[in-house]
Amino acid sequence: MTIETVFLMVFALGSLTGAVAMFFLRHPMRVALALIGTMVSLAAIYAQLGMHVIAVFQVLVYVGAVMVFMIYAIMLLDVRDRSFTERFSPLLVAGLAGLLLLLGVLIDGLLRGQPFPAVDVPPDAFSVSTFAIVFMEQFWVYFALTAVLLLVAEIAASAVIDIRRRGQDVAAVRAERGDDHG
Amino acid sequence: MSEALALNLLLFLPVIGGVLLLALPERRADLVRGLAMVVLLAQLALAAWLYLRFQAGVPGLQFETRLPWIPAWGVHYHIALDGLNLLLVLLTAFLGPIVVAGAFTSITKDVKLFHGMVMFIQFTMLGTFLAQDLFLFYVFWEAMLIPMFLMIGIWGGERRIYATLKFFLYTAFGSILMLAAIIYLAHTVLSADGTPSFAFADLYELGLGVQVQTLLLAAFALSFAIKVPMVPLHTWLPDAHVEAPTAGSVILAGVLLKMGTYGFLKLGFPLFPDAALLATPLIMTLAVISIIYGAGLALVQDDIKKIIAYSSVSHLGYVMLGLVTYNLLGVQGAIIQMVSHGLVAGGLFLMVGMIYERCHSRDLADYGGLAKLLPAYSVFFMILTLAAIGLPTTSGFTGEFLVLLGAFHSAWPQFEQGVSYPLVLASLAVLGIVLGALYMLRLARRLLFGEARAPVAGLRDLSLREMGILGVLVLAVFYIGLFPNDFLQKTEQAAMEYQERILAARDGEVER
Amino acid sequence: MDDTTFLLALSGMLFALGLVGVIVRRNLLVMLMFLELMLNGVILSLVVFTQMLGAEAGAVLVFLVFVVAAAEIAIAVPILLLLVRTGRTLDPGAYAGLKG
Amino acid sequence: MNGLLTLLVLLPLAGFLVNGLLGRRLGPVFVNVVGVGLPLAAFGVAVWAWRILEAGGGEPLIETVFTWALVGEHVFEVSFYLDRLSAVMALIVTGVGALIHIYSIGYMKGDESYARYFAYLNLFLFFMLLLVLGRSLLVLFVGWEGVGLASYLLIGFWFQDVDKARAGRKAFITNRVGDAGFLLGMFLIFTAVGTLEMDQINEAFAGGLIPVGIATAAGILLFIGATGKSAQIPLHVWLPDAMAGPTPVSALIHAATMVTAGVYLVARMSGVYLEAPAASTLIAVIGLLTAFLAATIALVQTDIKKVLAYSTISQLGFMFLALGVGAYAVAVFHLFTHAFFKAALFLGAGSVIHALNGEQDIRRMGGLSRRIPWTSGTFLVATAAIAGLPPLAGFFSKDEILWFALASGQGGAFWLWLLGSVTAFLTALYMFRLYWLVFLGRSRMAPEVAEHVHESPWPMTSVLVVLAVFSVIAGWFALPQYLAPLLPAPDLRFDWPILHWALIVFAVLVAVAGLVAAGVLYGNGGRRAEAIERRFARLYRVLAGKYYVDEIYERLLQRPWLWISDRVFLRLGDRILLDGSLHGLAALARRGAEVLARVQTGSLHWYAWMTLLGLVAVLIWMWRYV
Repeated sequence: MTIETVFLMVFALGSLTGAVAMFFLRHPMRVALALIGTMVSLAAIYAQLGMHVIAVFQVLVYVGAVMVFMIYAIMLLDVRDRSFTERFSPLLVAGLAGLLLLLGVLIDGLLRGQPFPAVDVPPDAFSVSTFAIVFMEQFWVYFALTAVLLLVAEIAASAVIDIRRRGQDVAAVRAERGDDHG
Repeated sequence: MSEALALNLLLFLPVIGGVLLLALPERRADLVRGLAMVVLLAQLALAAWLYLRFQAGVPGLQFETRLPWIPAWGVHYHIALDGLNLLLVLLTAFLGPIVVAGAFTSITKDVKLFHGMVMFIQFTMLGTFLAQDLFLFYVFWEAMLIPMFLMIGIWGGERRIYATLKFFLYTAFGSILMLAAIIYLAHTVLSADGTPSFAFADLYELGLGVQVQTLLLAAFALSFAIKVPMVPLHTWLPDAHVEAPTAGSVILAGVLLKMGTYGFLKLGFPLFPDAALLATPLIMTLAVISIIYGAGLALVQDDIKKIIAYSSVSHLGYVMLGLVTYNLLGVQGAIIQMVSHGLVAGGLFLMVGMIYERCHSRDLADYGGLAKLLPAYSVFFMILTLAAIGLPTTSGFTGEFLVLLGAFHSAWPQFEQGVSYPLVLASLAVLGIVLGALYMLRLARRLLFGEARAPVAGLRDLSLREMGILGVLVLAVFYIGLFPNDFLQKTEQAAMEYQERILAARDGEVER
Repeated sequence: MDDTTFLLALSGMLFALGLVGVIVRRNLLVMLMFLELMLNGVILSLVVFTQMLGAEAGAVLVFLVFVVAAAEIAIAVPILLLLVRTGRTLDPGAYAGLKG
Repeated sequence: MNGLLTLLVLLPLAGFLVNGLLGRRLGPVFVNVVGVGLPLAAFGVAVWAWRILEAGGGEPLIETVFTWALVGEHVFEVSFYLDRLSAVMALIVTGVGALIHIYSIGYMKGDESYARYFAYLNLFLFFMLLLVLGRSLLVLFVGWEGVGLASYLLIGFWFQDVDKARAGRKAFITNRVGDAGFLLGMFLIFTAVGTLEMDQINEAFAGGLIPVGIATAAGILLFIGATGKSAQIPLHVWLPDAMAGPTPVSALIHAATMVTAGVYLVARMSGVYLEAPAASTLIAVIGLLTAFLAATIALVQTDIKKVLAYSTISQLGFMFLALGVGAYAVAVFHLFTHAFFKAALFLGAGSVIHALNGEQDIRRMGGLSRRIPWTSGTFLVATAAIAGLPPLAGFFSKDEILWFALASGQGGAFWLWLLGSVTAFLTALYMFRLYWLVFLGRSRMAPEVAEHVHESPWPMTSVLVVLAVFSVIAGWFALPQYLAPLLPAPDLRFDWPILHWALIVFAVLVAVAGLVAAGVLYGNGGRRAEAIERRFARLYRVLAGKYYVDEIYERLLQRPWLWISDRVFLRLGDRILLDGSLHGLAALARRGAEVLARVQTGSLHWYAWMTLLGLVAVLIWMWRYV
């Protein structure tokens, strides 16, 4: 039982408790916090595995961007309606049964899986430099393409919004004139 | 002009006509009708000329055209005339102008589309008859459904949607099985002699195992039996006829029903002789059941069109009986009966259309004593009724007499060898002529005799046009009744080949 | 049971919990978060395999997944906002009429 | 002279076409000229052909018109054949036919579809001549069904009256049943002999090539056709109803010519029946039974035409008796004489009905002999002839039949003769009953009918006189000897001339007894007859009800067939089984779709759960089976 395994165990346990906690917490904000906890534990695991770049980005993108955006949403939609009072959906029991079923299958899959042929991994395989080199040499094209696509999507979205707004103005004007003639 | 070229022109004339129709303005209905008449009359003239040029007694196909169409699969555009389809092509061409002439006053909505449909139907029907290539046959066989479906669907009666859907699905279902059989056949042809070929001539030589033949025949037979229609598969016919417009009914009864029997004659039995011989008792039983069942149902109907529709079931029962006798009398009788039924049933439907046009009712109870109100109409109706009963000197008698004689002629030797079942069936079929007289005379008595009453007062008798159409039909009926020999000579060679092909499978020697 | 099997089991559990969370919880936002949890489970298994095989491309792929995750939430939340503006509730049962 | 027979046949056809198409427009005179002229011309041609036949020493004239159909090596030719038998028939048909046409001028005067009547009558003559002169069974069959059609059209001539139209249809259907039997017989002969030419068939059967079984079967089947046409026992129901047609029609078709077609057929096909003793005895028995039963029914009929109709059936029964015992020539002789006196009787009845302005019920007649002397005189002669009083025609032919019934080597039997004599007695009885009730005794006519009873115009009475004369002299033609070379008389079981003379005397006594009995019973207005009828009331009701044959057929044949067609075929077969299964398939598809559609509930949780199940399934399948 090397020290790394212990750390891994700890972080894994952390992420699991976070995930399970999300089930029981009533307020979405607390659920969000539990999720952030899980994500951070995962980042720790990545780091422990030596994938520092991934760990950093996990925290940076996921926790930083995604969860922040989610928290904004939670703040905006602070609605105390039926979804707040009754935490669980009508399919609670079915869901749990599904969980057991799924876990059973996964475990069965794992137990029957053949052991993986060990591959010798050079120690500094995932340092920042190798990541950067690989990223910049081979894969920059895809990211550039993705960027362009995102840009196009934004322009299209704004155009659509603009058309809709102008349409509504015209309708509003006509409605007023309509009232006069009405 | 060489005959082969003329045959192609005959086939594509309706297409040309259809195209010309498009050019005419929709408003000018009379122009549209005129053009349609001209095109179809030209087609009739061409068909008559080809009939005269057709030499009797020459084996094999005549006026052949064979062009590669899809070389990869070995599919050829292969059309030709032979003894089997000669009369049916003539009948189709003969009925064309009659249908259009009959629809002058009854069709007022979408006149151009209607005549387009008629052209399309003529094209596909002639295609099916002329095709000598299985693939081409199947293409025309399916294409034929579309115009008929539209004609019933657009110009039909109240329940036309139900009727036309039922008609389409019923027939299409049958054809799908046939398609499967064709694909299997194409597959075996490929492997057999390497060069893939759909031509009937090659397919006839295909020696398949009996077990395979039975399956293939079952698929083909189902599709054709639906079209004939034979009894268990006939329920689409009365609905289709009742809801179809007059022109649709005439085409349906006149030619479309012959597709099924022609299919059996050309494809069903010759392709699978061993299976055909095995299936003969079954088909003979179904044929006789059709005769009696159709006659029975026709007796208890009150809708005039349904009576004639069921009489078609009964008459085509005779045709099927004739086909499975496998002797010259029966087969040639069947061919004559097909043509005769086309004329008689076509004529009767035209007449029902004429009375429907005047009184808008098809219920027998509304009518009586038309002989007093419409003397000319009644004379023609009586003549066609007698032809339907199969009275001597009419075409009905020629067909029925030869079929029944053929059936008895083939059943008697079997009876002497102890198999009495075919003889019983032949005798039951002869009983059919009594049942035929029963329902047709009931129709005639209820419609023409008794005290004069009709839903609409002040009926005017047949116009010159109507009298002309019916006159031509009646002349044809009497001509086939009195002088059928010319027709028989021309179909004899093909009938002999059909018979030899099947009997060769049974015992090698040819029993005339 | 060496580390990789354990971590793979963990990723499977996270994914299962995420999926069941969507089924069980009533609140739309929480369901979204469970979706994120599922995605994290998948990323974990990806990372484990990358680490075992020593494939740098795996790392880049993970990076791409992050981008996709961000884009996905960027679209999911506004849709949610518009939906809730009309439906005025976060209970998915209320939006059953959307089945068409 | 070639083409003579074709001309003979085509003359009436021309009459039909001309009158049919132009008659209505060109008025009754033109119709008379064509309608009557052409049959007379046909009679002239028939006589001319007969003289040529005799000049040729009885050699048959054969004319082939054209080949109807050539199938394989089977040849169907339309050809005419005139030998002595068909010459006699042709003469009767055209002779009596022409006379009846003349009579019709008077009878049908003023009828609104006058042209149509003569057109149909000429059509009938055309088909009858086709039947009589045809050489092959096929041509005979064409004539056979053609006369059936003509009788259908003429019975239902006044088609406004639904009953008359229904009677026409009944006649056609019953004939058609007989024709079905005829067709089967024809097919059997064709299969056995290979041709339909009647003379070749007779030779083939005479040559002994054909096994007896086939000969008997063919004989019986052809006889079924004959019973249909000549109204013998099983298929006789249509003749009494056929009286709905105009009286000259009844005289021509249902007395003189058409109904004798069956007799002609059996006589012509004597070759077959000589080889089939079983069939012949069947014919004899059925013929006699028909004769006897029809005579009993005729005794109680009250409609003048119905009495004559049953009398015709009875006389035809006699002819079939003669055919059954092999006396073909004698049967034709009786046919020859019967044509005259039965035509005379019917036309006489027509004249009576014409005089009484349509009254047909003999209970409201009586004492007419003084009012319409010519009709009553000719009627008396004809009645005496049919009863078989010596000098007249009936006596000679009926006596021969009875003699051969007893003595013929081919099935003659004592009981045949005995029942035949009883029937002869009954014939005399009902005929004189008719005469007594109609012409003698007190007048029981309704007053308004009585005062303007008038004798028929001269065209009608002149025909009656001619027919009466022939009823007398017809017996003196020695027809059996004339036809002997063609239809040899059967060899006798025992030939004692004394017995023969004794039988002749006995027959005369029987006829006279009949006359006296009629006089006694129906002398003073038929009171004594009514007394007997009251005493045997039940028997009387059965006879009046015509043995309820119509009702039996209606219940045993018509109603079951309608029930099967309606209930079994239409409702069960088409509606429930076939259409039902179709609609069932359609409903199945629709319901299946509904079940699947229920999965879309709209709840996100449900969809997620479905996803989970899907995932589980995929995983199991992937890990376990791939």
